[in-house]
Amino acid sequence: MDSVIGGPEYPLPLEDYKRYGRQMILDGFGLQGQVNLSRASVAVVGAGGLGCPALQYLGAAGVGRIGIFDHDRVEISNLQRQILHNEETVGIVNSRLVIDAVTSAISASNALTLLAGYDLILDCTDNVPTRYLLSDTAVALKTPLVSGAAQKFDGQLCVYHYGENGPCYRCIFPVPPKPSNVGSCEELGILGAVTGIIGNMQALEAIKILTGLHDGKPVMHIYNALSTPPFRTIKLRSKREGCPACGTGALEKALVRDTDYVQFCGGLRPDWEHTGL
Amino acid sequence: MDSVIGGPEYPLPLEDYKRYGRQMILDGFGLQGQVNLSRASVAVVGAGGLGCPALQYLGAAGVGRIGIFDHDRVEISNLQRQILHNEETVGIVNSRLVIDAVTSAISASNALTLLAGYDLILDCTDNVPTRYLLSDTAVALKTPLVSGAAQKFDGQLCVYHYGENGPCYRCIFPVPPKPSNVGSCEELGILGAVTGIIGNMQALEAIKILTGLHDGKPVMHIYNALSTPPFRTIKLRSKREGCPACGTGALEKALVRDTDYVQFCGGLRPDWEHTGL
Amino acid sequence: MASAEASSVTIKVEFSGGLELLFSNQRSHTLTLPAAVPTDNATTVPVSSTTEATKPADITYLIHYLRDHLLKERAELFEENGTVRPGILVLINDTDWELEGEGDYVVKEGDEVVFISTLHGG
Amino acid sequence: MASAEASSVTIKVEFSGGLELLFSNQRSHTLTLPAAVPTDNATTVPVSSTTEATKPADITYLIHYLRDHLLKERAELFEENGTVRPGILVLINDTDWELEGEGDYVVKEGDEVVFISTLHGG
Ligand SMILES: [Zn+2]
Ligand SMILES: [Zn+2]
Repeated sequence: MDSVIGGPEYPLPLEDYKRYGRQMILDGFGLQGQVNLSRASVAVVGAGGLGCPALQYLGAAGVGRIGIFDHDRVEISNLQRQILHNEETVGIVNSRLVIDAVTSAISASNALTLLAGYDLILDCTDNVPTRYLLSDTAVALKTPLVSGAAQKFDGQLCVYHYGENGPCYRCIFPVPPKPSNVGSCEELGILGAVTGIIGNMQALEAIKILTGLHDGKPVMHIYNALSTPPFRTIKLRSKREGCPACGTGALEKALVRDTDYVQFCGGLRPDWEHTGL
Repeated sequence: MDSVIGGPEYPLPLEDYKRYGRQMILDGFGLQGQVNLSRASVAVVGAGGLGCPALQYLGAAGVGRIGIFDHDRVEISNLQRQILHNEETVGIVNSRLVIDAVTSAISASNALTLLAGYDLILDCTDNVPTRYLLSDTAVALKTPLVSGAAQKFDGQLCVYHYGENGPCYRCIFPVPPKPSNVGSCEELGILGAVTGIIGNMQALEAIKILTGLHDGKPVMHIYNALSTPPFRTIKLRSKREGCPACGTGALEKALVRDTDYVQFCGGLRPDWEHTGL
Repeated sequence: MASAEASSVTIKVEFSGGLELLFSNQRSHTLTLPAAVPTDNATTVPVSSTTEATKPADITYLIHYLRDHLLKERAELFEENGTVRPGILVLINDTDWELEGEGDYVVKEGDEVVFISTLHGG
Repeated sequence: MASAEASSVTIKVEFSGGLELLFSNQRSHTLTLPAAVPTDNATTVPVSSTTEATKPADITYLIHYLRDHLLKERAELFEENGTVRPGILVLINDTDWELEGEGDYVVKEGDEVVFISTLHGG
């Protein structure tokens, strides 16, 4: 850790004023916004189509520490190297950026430990049980959750558990869909640029939250690449009193530890190609 | 050029079915969409905040040939290498992708030559005269122009000169703004993730046009990262009869050759910081 | 025109997130519903001037109507126990239906109702 | 309520692409304009029951009104020769004003008028 960071007289190293000058001069961003980013840590869960662009733009914006979690992609250590050296594509990345690449599978038994200490969690995953697990974990750890999803020509983006009375994922979707009603990108298809747009917007929501620019109102952004207009923003409900994760008397950490998320979501997903949709 | 491409029996090499399978199974995309992309050539003018993400996603989608034009960034040959090897971040790029990196400055005297032969032009530039030059050139070369722009927290995206009676840039903005009314990203600031979102959307519009998925209606998408809703889609006018670029009796190529674009846009831009805004 | 106001209501219905596949692969539909419908949400009997109990057309009726008349296949991917299946979000004029009374919301002329299937891919 | 309908019209005005900086750095404004305004677009005299020539409030009047009453600085960055300066796009209910009659469009209760400065950065 650079000793200059956090010093009251020079809250940022001098070279950062040049590196981040174009965003620091923005209204409402400023030196404080940059200092906030440099001190922030963000966990990006899933390093596929959503996670990669999110990582790039979080790194380029000057976030101090990024955790990359993906047990399917053991090459995330390459990704780490790539982001650190990706100077041409997304600007000069701060050499003080700390990247933790974690290839353990996140589960009910380790989520609270693995994700503790991050200020923010990005859900860039591709399956229902992990989405519930991450939401419950974010609530228990008292961090916002920036959730992105994409399929075919469609994308969805929502910040859960943020702002005054913002809902969690379970508040909106208390009952998971049946595994037979859920398709994967492999089965249903996906256009890469759609994941790029949503992943990028996840990074942007994260930057807004960390710099104090987010208005905290619960909305979901839905996107379809072929519709006119392609984007629609939906006003969401507040959190539910009776929500087992974030409501009154919720179990918090015990909920995470005691839930079998695969079971809760109806067991293992059937082989889609063999069920005929 | 791989001899298999374009063969009537095997329009794509077998490995492409695996590489692009997730987009080829999309409704309306299919084998034909992939073949169209593999035969298409796209010129990306400007390799900064908009151009880089656009390039990545065009390359990853399987566009056959990409021209990168940027005289300010001589390191675009590095970028070329990077895109070709950027397997982890945007999927496996086709080794048959041809990338032309051009570091000559695009001007009225060479635009028609440099940009001839491309099916589509992406305007990822950062100044007014080049935007008029690219629009006039796209009209003269009969290609659509996918125009992106970003500043501060704002972004704009528009496809010009496309579809039945789609307007060109001059149809919408017949008179350029005074140089003193125009700021640059250096002066006004820019959030990197905003250019990422717009550049990504430019790639997506290009892919829609090349695969026949674009509805051809003239709209502009405007974006502000801090507004709710952040996106707004505007219905634009048809092309103007009297437009000097695309109207009845327009000069076409002669217009490009005979225009001093810097002069047309009011001369060189004053030093913004010294004029007090 | 004026006389029709009381007897029917025309709304826009959109499907998103894959649900459009169940509805002729068409995302946007314009529907005209009777203003008064049976309280049991039966969509096949014409609403006549009999003494049957009626209620104003609401979202619950709309869900029944869509299932009975517009759905082309696999009703279980849309409807379950008289409401939408888990994982579908309903929006009334771009607002989460929970803020509008859910199934009890009475549809008004020109309303836009959107059914979105939540996505899970990444 | 009913008597006010004829005498004034309330609209929403938005600024985007940097124009908001000229208007107290506020993107969204709600304005009430007189329904009838002087044909010379003068915005300072109260419209009275005199014999002055009037017209319905239109976009040209709105531009004058914004310049005279809401603009905080540097009018040349917004208005030029009685209309918006080059590089500003005007939208009426999300449609390019050229499709709606440009300055002659008569504003209606609830209209949303957006002024966008075109961006050039990349
Ligand atoms: Zn909750
Ligand atoms: Zn034109």
